[in-house]
Amino acid sequence: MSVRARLRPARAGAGIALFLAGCAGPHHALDPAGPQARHIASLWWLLFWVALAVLLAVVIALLVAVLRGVATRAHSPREPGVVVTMTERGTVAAVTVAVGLTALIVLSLLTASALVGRTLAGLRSPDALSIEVVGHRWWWEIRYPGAAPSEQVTTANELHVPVGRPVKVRTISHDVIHSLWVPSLHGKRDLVPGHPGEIVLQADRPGVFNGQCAEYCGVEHALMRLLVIAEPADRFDAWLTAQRETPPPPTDPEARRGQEVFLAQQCALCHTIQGTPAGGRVGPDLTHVGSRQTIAAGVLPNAPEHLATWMLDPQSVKPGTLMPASAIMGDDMAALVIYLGSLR
Amino acid sequence: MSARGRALGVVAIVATLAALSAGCEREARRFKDPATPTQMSRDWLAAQRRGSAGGEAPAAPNPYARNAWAVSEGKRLFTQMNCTGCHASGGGDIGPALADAAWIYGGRSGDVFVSIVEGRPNGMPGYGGRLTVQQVWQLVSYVQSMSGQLRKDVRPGRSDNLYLGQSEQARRAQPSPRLEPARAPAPR
Amino acid sequence: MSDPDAEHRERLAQTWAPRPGVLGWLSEVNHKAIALRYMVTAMGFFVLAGLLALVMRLQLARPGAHLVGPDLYNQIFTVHGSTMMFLFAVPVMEAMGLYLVPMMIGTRNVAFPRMNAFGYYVYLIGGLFLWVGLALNIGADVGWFSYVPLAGPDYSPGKRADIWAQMITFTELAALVAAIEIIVTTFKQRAPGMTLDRIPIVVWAMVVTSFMIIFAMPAVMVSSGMLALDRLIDTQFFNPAEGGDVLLWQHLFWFFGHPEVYIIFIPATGFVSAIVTTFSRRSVFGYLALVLSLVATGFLAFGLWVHHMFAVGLPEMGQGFFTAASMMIAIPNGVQIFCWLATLIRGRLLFRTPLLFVLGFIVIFVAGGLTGVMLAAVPFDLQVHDTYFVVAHFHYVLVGGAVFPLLGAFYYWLPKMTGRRLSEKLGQASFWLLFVGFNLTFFPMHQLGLVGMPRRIYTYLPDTGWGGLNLLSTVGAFIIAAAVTAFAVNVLWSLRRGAPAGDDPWGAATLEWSTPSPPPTYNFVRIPVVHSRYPRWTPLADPMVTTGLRDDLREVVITSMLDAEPTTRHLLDGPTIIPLLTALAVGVGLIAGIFTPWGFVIGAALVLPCLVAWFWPKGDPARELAEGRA
Amino acid sequence: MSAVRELDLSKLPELGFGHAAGVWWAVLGLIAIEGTMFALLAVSALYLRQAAPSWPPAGIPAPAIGAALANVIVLVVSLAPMVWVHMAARRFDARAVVIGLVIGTVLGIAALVLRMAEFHALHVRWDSNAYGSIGWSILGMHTGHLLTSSIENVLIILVMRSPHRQGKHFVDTEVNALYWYFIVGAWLPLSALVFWVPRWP
Repeated sequence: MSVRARLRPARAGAGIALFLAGCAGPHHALDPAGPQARHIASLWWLLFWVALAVLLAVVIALLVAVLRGVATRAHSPREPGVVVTMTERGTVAAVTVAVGLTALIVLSLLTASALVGRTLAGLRSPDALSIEVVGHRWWWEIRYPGAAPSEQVTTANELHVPVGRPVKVRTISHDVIHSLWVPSLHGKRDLVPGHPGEIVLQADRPGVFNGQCAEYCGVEHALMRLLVIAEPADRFDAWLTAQRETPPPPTDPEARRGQEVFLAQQCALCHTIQGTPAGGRVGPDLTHVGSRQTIAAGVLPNAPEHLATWMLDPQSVKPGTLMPASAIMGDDMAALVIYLGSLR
Repeated sequence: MSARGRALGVVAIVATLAALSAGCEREARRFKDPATPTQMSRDWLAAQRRGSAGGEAPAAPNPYARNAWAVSEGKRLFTQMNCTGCHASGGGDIGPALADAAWIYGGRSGDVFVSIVEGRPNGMPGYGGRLTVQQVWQLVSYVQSMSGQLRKDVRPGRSDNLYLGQSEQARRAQPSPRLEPARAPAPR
Repeated sequence: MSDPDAEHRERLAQTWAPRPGVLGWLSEVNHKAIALRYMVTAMGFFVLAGLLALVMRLQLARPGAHLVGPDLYNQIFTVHGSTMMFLFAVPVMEAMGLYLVPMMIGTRNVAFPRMNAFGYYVYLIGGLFLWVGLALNIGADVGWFSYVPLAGPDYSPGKRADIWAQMITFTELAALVAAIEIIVTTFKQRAPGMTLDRIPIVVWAMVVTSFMIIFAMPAVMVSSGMLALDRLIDTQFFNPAEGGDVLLWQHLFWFFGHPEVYIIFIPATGFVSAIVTTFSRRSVFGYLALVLSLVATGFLAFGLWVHHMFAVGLPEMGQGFFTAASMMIAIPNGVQIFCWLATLIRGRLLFRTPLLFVLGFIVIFVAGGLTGVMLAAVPFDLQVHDTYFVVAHFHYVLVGGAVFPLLGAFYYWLPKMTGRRLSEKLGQASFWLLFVGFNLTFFPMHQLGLVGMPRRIYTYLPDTGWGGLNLLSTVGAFIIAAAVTAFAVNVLWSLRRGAPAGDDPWGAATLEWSTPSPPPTYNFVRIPVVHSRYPRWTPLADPMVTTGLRDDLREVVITSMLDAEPTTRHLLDGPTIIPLLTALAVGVGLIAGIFTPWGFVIGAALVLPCLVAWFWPKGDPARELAEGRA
Repeated sequence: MSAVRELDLSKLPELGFGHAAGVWWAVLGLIAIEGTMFALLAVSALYLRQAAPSWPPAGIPAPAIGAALANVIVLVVSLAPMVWVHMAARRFDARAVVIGLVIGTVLGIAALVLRMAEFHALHVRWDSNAYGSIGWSILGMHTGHLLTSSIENVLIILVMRSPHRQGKHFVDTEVNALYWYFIVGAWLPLSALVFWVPRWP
């Protein structure tokens, strides 16, 4: 069916589309897909079992007290309170042992935590791939620096990484504090204005892993999502080369018309498309938007009807987003959607 | 006693409500504003003008003149739409200064609105097709705040970048800005 | 007994009576009256903030809900957190201190009765300020720790963040006043013979908390002051482009923020010690150990603020230190837990509602403490920081560690305060509802955090699979609401129908129980002389009481700080409206101060005459006696 | 109640100075609070400094120290009359207290005047950069204390001249002196921080 036909239902059902788990893989701190996350998960299990044991010990002691209390319970407040004067050797010994054990446990957990910290710090390698992630309100800009400026790839909300190779992510923010978090790969790294940081990730198996902003960054913090796509090295390289290409001018008339709409309307003020006059740096770079799985920072699947919804009524999808509504109508919108879809 | 306590509380609340009731308007954040159509058509502008005395500027008063959030959105757009490219941060450069009292094409909300939508001769491009009505009003509000026309508690404070002189809220309101057009705009 | 004291008692009643009428009510300076107002106000805010929590739970019960939009949701979670921390937890704990400390150490009023009233009114104004703001859509919306730059002038237009920052100023002012009250009262007005090692642990806890307030609160006043200046007069403290630093805010805020948690928790441990003692019918095990661990906790609490900042990536060395400190604090807390367990095991338990709350507290707090130790481990913290795991953790330590003991304390001391017993049945019902509801609400959040749900999100998409656990937690939230309702009903019911409590319904050991319930304005007919840590559990010894304090003046006995030897007879101030006027003047100044710097000048101009009126000597022969007699 | 022997307090004095007075402890607490605030401001200044490429920032001359030096001297000198007041208060010598306080207050006002010069000596606006912000804040905060304490001095002078003056007012006088010591003492490191530290490489 034609794009135009598909637009109607989408516009009617504006609002967060039910984006069912298709591309989104499991994203668990406890289902690690890389060495960093795996080390942390093992630390978690250690902490968990120790904590469980301690909690059980306390609860048992409490039960003993209660059961014993039930046996020798006081039946009325009138029973006189006893002021114990002599030292209760047994109890003192027991409490001392308990405190000693506590100190011992704390010390060992401290060591474990320090060791894992060391290991994580060691997980870096010279041949690591360097990537820059810039946090914006409320989307992710992702840059793959190249030898020449023309080699640099800029994309959004989709972090492609090669499997089995460490990735050194440089974290940058120019507005508020965001936090990069992909649970199945590693813990968080805050993107702090004035304090560029770095975090080393690595995916050991191919897959699509969800990430999300983890530092409250304003009105749409909740929907600032990110996909990490881990691919075998060859497919990753293929992707990167494809992203470096400047898309050819559209041949299909609909698409050409879409490009005209794009350049005539407000789109070009904020968005960049390589090989066209559109050079806005405010919103995501759309040079290869057609190749992405999602739009609006992981909120909508990248399908024509959702693209239209997003452009016509973004405030219903992400109330407060900085993407303004457009008044592009009917055929123009259809053509624009086709054009954007063609940017692969 | 606690009855009196409650009475006291109620009195306090009512008093404060009265004192702060201005707050509502200043703080409202209308991500979607039914009052401002998305579509910026020539007929819409024409309709606006028919209502206005001078026939030049829309009759509609600036809906955001007292809304701090809209003004700050206007400030963001002012940079992002690269208005700073010509007007600098109000001091003026290629384009005229906006932080002073002088208005070539009039400083009333409607005049500024038209200047942004249709552009002006000698370089000011028209943004009519590229901005929503809401965005234009946000820009109008910010432009007015630059010369201290809006209430102090609505004007933006300093921004998180290099210090370029006093912030809009710190600027002294320009003495009786000449709001009327200096001369009739060149016929288009 | 028709005793010769009757006349004496009569005169005391006259001397310490409040002024009549509404004006008199507003001029009240009696520590019990002020403390009760604190408690009622704080519980009011507790209920309001709880209602906000229910709204949040409803919004999060299913993915993509549209009950509230992001703009409102952000105001709701911010006001919920700020209210619970600044308008409920700290004030209610201090209120308990202001009520109990003078009664437990055997004096007639706090050291500075007028300052006390002033503190309450300032707190009340600050609280109303925040909530009226919310009602007017000027609700703070930058989170209870208001991180810059989000809370700064560039990203928070309008006055929302300013209202938050100024509310801080109000409440910290009140907290500092109460802290000074408690410290000075404890140091100088203890009954003769109450040496340091005879001070009830509750009082020790209040003193330690007060010292923590004195050294922690200035940090947040400085940081919120910088934020207010950045927003009002364009200072550059937090602007990276002009030499400012956004991490400065985090350091200052958490230097306050972490001790804050213990400021809330330490008084609660005091309640626990008191309840454990009374309901085990024996002296607490390890009094010295308990006091020392309180002090140790107080010190350590200042050494771990950075564990809130691991994710910003600080030098590894520093992180190690803060990890160590954060884990070390488990040891003094462990000592306390073990001493309580020992007391319970070696005692003869009296199963009543207060004890139930304490038992529940031990389970929940230990669980929360253990997740706290986990969070101190940097690598693990990086995973769960700012997720629902942390939300679960701090509700376990704050609700489990503070609200459970607080409710236990209410069931324990309300009969003394109101003179009526609460319903035991309803009390136990409220406990079980709260215990079940609490765990149902917050336990699943640990899991949610581990599967990736961040804090402070107004919605989430279905593909995240967080719906089920969130629904569960929402159900639990309503059970908690039921528990709180049961408690409220119980209190209201007891005020009307409750059986008379008598002086000492629990057969407890400390001095407050040797006064009638509710206690007279002057607390004690004759200031007792203390010979033991458990005055009411040890045989009487001479001298039993003091004599010679004038009963026609508001006179109290000042004793030496260490061994409580009587040194002077001191006159306390009586009721006056001036504290209220001063508080109003301060309120006008601070509120005007978010709109213009001149607001502070106006405020100062208004406050000055109040202070003059406050301290100006009035013709009062009784006091002029003091002249030259030192 | 003659049955039990009672502890008779009627012979106790009605006034105590120093740690025998509650208000003395209260002012100690106040000093702890304000001291912590000053300390945190100082730490913030040092924190901003270690993060800054240069302190003061490029293009801003280091502050002039003339006024600062003069003010330090004035404040230190003002300690003398305050000590005198302190001792006079313990003697209940109202006349000496008034004389001392007048001198102390005059010096306080002199310090306030010099303070205006100090603000100018910073060579930077509060809103031009963080260096200026922290400098102005430290000066402003301390000026506030100086001002309130001077007003307090005036009030005590008036109280001392009032017919209803009471013994406790001499205790207040003592703690007021105590607070003045703190304000002077706190300024020495702060002055060094604001006016001398920027001169170090």
